[in-house]
Amino acid sequence: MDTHSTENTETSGFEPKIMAFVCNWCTYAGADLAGTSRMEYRPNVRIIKLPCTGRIDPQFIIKAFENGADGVLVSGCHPGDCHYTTGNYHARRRWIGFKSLMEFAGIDMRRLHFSWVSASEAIKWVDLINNITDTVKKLGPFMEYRGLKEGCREAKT
Amino acid sequence: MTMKIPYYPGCTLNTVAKGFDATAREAALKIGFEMEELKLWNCCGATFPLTPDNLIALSAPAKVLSNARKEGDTVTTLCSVCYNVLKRTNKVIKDDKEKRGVINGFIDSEYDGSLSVLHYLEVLRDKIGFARLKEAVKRPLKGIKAATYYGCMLLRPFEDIGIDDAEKPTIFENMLSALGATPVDFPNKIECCGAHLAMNNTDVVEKLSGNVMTSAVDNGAELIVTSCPLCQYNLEKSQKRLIEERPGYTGVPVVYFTQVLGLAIGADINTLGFEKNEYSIMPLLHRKGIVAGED
Amino acid sequence: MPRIGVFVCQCGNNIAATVDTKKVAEEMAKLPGVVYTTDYKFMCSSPGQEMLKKAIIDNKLDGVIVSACSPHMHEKTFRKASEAAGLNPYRCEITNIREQCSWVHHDKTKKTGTIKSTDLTRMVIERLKRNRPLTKIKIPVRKKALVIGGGIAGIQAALDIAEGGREVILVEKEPSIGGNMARLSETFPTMDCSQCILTPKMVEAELNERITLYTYSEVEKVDGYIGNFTVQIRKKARYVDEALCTGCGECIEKCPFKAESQFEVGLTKRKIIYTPFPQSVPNVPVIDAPNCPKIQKDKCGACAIVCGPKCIDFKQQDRIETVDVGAIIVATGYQNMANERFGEYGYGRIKDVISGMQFERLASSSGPTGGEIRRPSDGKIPKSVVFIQCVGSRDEKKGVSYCSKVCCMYTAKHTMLYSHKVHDGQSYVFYMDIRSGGKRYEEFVRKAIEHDHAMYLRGRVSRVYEKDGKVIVQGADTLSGSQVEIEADMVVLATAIVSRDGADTLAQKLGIGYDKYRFYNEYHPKLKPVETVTAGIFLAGTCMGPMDIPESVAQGSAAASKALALFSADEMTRKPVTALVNRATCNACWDCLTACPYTAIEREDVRNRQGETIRWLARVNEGVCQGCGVCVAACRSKSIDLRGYTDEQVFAAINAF
Amino acid sequence: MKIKLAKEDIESSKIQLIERVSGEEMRRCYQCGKCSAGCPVSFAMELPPSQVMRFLQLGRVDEVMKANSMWTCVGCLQCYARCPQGVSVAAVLEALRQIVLRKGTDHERIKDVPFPFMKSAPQQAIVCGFRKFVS
Ligand SMILES: Cc1cc2nc3c(=O)[nH]c(=O)nc-3n(C[C@H](O)[C@H](O)[C@H](O)COP(=O)(O)OP(=O)(O)OC[C@H]3O[C@@H](n4cnc5c(N)ncnc54)[C@H](O)[C@@H]3O)c2cc1C
Ligand SMILES: Cc1cc2nc3c(=O)[nH]c(=O)nc-3n(C[C@H](O)[C@H](O)[C@H](O)COP(=O)(O)OP(=O)(O)OC[C@H]3O[C@@H](n4cnc5c(N)ncnc54)[C@H](O)[C@@H]3O)c2cc1C
Ligand code: SF4
Ligand code: SF4
Ligand code: SF4
Ligand code: SF4
Ligand code: SF4
Ligand code: SF4
Ligand code: SF4
Ligand code: SF4
Repeated sequence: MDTHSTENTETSGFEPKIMAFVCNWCTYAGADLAGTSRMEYRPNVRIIKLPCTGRIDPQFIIKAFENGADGVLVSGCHPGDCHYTTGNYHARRRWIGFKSLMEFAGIDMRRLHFSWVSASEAIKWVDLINNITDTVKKLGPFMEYRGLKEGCREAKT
Repeated sequence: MTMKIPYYPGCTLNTVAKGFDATAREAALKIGFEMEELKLWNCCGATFPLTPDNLIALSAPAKVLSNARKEGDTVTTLCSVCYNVLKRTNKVIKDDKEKRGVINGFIDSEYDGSLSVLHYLEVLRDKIGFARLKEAVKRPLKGIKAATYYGCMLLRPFEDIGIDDAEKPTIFENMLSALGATPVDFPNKIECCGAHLAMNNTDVVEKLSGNVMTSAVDNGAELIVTSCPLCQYNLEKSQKRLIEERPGYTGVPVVYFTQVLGLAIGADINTLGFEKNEYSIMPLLHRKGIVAGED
Repeated sequence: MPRIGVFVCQCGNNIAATVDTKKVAEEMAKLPGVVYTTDYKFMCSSPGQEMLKKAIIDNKLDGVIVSACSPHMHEKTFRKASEAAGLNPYRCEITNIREQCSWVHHDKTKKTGTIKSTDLTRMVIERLKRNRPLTKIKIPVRKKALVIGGGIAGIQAALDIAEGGREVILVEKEPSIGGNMARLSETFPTMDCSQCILTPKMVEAELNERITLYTYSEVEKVDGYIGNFTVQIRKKARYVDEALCTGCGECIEKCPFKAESQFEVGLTKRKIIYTPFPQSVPNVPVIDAPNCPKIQKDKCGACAIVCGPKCIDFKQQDRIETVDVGAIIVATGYQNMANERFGEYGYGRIKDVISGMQFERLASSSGPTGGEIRRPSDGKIPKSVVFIQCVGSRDEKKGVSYCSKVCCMYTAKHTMLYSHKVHDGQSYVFYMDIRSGGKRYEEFVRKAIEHDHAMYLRGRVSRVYEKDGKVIVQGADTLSGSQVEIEADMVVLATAIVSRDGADTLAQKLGIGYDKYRFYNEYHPKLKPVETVTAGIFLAGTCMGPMDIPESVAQGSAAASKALALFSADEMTRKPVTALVNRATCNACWDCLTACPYTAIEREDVRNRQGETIRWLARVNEGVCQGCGVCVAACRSKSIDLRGYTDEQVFAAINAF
Repeated sequence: MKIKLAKEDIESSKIQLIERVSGEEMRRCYQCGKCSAGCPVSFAMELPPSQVMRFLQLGRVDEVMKANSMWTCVGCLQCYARCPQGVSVAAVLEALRQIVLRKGTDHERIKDVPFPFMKSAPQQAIVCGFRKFVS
């Protein structure tokens, strides 16, 4: 099913796959604004919308890497602007735990990004995606976890 | 057993202001504690450097503190300036790990800021209690209208010193009340006397100290009480001009609080060092009938 | 096997220019469970919607995907259309291939756009397969409002709601409504007499049959959620039976003792049995129990003897009453910062240093001096008055960092009132900036300066002290670079406006947010200025931050219209995106409960037949849950999930990545 | 007086030095004048404390260096104690003094100090005075 990465690879060498978990209220709207403003950014990102960054489970990130993501972005409202008052504080607090967990799990922290993009920060969104794509591109494909999933699949079938 | 309190005299008290020192020690004994002079001490530098990068200047007070820590967990001072310098230095060492390292490096010690720096007035207020002090009074200073001059160093900056409210302090007044005197409140009690400008700008000092004196006298003061040798010096010296300029102004005694303390708790009048004052307190004491004698 | 239909929109050329929509549709047709695919020029147009409906019916679709613009644009449209065709609206999902794809990737070969659209659509299809049909939550609405705080903002809100035909309960903690405005003399910028414009409103509030006043009362406890709040109100013992009292005032007349009047800001005394001011609403006195010798040690009782209707009851107790309401408006107002904090200004030590509010009372014709400006120390008319602005405001070190917004204006007003009353007097104002934004405000300040001869000095005051019956003010005029000393007769401090003591406790009871100064947070400072994040609770007036009367009134009306809008339907619906506890696995660790920003999770005890608690479970209150999902991530045993964003759905989307 | 302003003046290295030595940021001062209002020696200063701050905000170090303000300050901390922004003009003035003194330029020569003072003044006055005026 990994259609997009293979096709991209044909044209321009390694094209990383970036998964973005964003909140519905700020970052999703910020990305929309980038669209309505007809800005352009690297096509490598795939967005999954969640109500709030507070909904994000470390499992999501690990699953994303397992499924072939080379980089993951988590982005929500700025501190203090959370649609749900304090949801993003929870996310932030959990982030500290995440980080050590991810590091422990052998994930290069340059592949995992955490940011705030508000509904009006289209430019920030564009820069963020471009930067992450370029950073991860330099790092090359992230194979460790992909192998894991393939292994599981094979074991199952 | 009498409480022993480690005591840092400082350079001035050891020389010019000896009366300040001796009376404090004697008074302490009468009230029931002992001022135990530190075995090892040096001048504190007499100025807290206001620029935060000037750590060298903190080495002298740090050395005092570091040595004092070896003798106990508190240190008491009499002089407002010593108090200010030691207390602020102590705070820097306690709160700022980085600076602590540098300062300790200078003086080759491992002092951590764990000392508590007390002013003698604080000992009276917090360790003895003014009520107990009142009981120790043998010669109440009844009828003496005494103005309390705090100056700058005893109060500011509040965040670092915190002995009392920086705008409306009362510790001095409460002590004087305990001694039976009538404290006089006056607006300039927390204004500067001119301090070290005495060295090269006597005009300004005369003006500032003159303001302090007139403001005190206008509010009925017959006596000025202070806790700083430099204030004492400036306030005394500036009165010459007042005498020249203000008709009817004859000079007001400016004494250390420990001197009136000693007086009140019944020390021998001849040991209090009043003879050193430019404007003698004796006529006032006679007039009020506190010490027998001619007016 | 699911029966899913995929509709790829061209959006004219908006999508089609960089995405091969036909190819996307074809690719999707290859996926298991997808039974129908098409692309179309304008999906949101009427023909587009009709096509969607028809396809659902003809192909017996049990789920649809519209790959089009952002769900923020047309999710509602397509869910409605699906519903019309008999599909559960939550079985309709949108893929955003316009804002997230065609508009941001300008590859004219359509290659990039097509690949990305295919990926995105595939992810949403996999997610949709796990979508459960959800039904909107319907909540009944009690069409009655509670207003907390009877200042001008609260009174205005209550009157507007009553006018809109709904019932209101107005809770005021003081014995009378009126708030701070009742104390003011005349009000900027028009200089109408405060009481003259306020008291008619107070009386109207009392007489309006739809308004129930609870004065001398406080909110004790708040339960429930939008449309369905249950509120306990403590009616503090007044020691006077409100129903019987005729307001004759005999008791007050005869009471032999006095205490300081809070209403007059300490400028004078009032009786122990008192009404705060003559026009109090209700006009029923209250006994100041801590100061009444009868209540404290059974001595006196004079008031009870003279009271004709015998309504004084020294044994009265606080009473708790419970009311059910659908909306709550918080209008608890402000107080002034304690001036004693600024020792350099001498307030509290120097009698003739007073606060702005005290000046209001001196200038008020119903005040302790009958409106004559007389200084507190000796009752003399002050010939020179110094006003100090920004006392405590814009003072990071000892006060608050914000600007109190009204004090520039009321100080200008004070100088005018003073010059009108003391013709040979001179006023001086120490200011840092003059903040007079608003209709006719700047003109007002200019008038004070040019017409009423107020001397404005740009600088702060360092110290105020007394000398020979004068108050000496030592300030600076930074414009000339000089120190300024003024021998004044009186000094007036324009003290910072701060939140009420206890504002935070009330906020916690209500579950609304507040800032570091304990002012309540609006939902959005520009676009939702009177709403809170807690649905059904609205804000009005100075409990949100400093503002003047016109703004407070506007907010009172705005909050009222929000409540009325809520009451316009019998039921309200909410998105069914709420958390759900798995009762089999929940181990009652309460991690979710502490994480939930809305306190939507309760402890439920499961009992056996004997009525003994055998275990505990977390339970989500659907009325309160806002669907943020914070609890889901917090639960370590994965016992709580979020409808519409279940773990299963999210994992499915990730797996299809 | 006419001042020509440019970013280079406002953020000059001299200003940065003063900020570093004093530990104060010039732009924190909002020119309320409270320091000047309460400074006991304001009357004798060529530039009162708040104007010292203003000139430094404008990058005019020379004007400030020329003025007697730094040598007139008695270090009483009244400015700092009452500044609503928590700015210590006292520290800024001390920094200015330090910058001069650290170059080895004394402001006071010991031999110029009047003899009666040296003889009768408390030690601390002498120590303190030397610290403020002598490198
Ligand atoms: C000195 C001064 C002069 C002013 N002059 C003017 C002027 O000339 N023109 C102008 O436009 N504005 C003026 N203002 C501002 C004006 O006072 C306010 O804008 C206005 O009063 C705010 O009304 P409010 O209803 O928001 O708050 P408030 O008047 O404070 O009313 C709040 C009410 O809620 C009650 N309450 C508080 N907590 C609770 C609780 N927990 N439970 C129940 N009840 C509670 C209080 O008792 C009070 O009755 C002045 C302010 C000051 C300080
Ligand atoms: C440079 C600038 C920057 C600003 N920045 C901010 C800011 O950062 N934050 C902020 O809060 N505010 C800002 N404002 C203020 C803000 O623009 C206004 O508060 C706000 O736009 C006012 O909205 P309005 O609806 O009252 O009026 P308008 O935006 O003027 O809307 C009025 C509408 O009515 C229409 N209309 C007029 N007459 C008629 C008629 N006879 N029939 C039919 N239609 C008619 C007009 O075409 C217009 O669409 C700024 C203002 C300016 C000038
Ligand atoms: S549904 Fe959205 S993408 Fe399609 S035509 Fe309408 S606006 Fe354009
Ligand atoms: S009983 Fe209390 S309230 Fe009544 S008259 Fe006596 S003091 Fe006043
Ligand atoms: S005397 Fe009785 S009826 Fe009259 S005001 Fe007092 S309590 Fe009310
Ligand atoms: S409104 Fe004026 S007086 Fe009040 S805080 Fe703001 S600037 Fe200061
Ligand atoms: S966090 Fe999970 S296990 Fe703990 S109480 Fe909540 S639902 Fe139950
Ligand atoms: S989804 Fe959010 S609001 Fe709902 S119960 Fe969970 S944490 Fe609370
Ligand atoms: S008091 Fe502070 S803020 Fe005000 S002018 Fe002086 S330094 Fe600046
Ligand atoms: S420290 Fe210096 S500048 Fe500050 S008030 Fe005292 S004399 Fe003035």
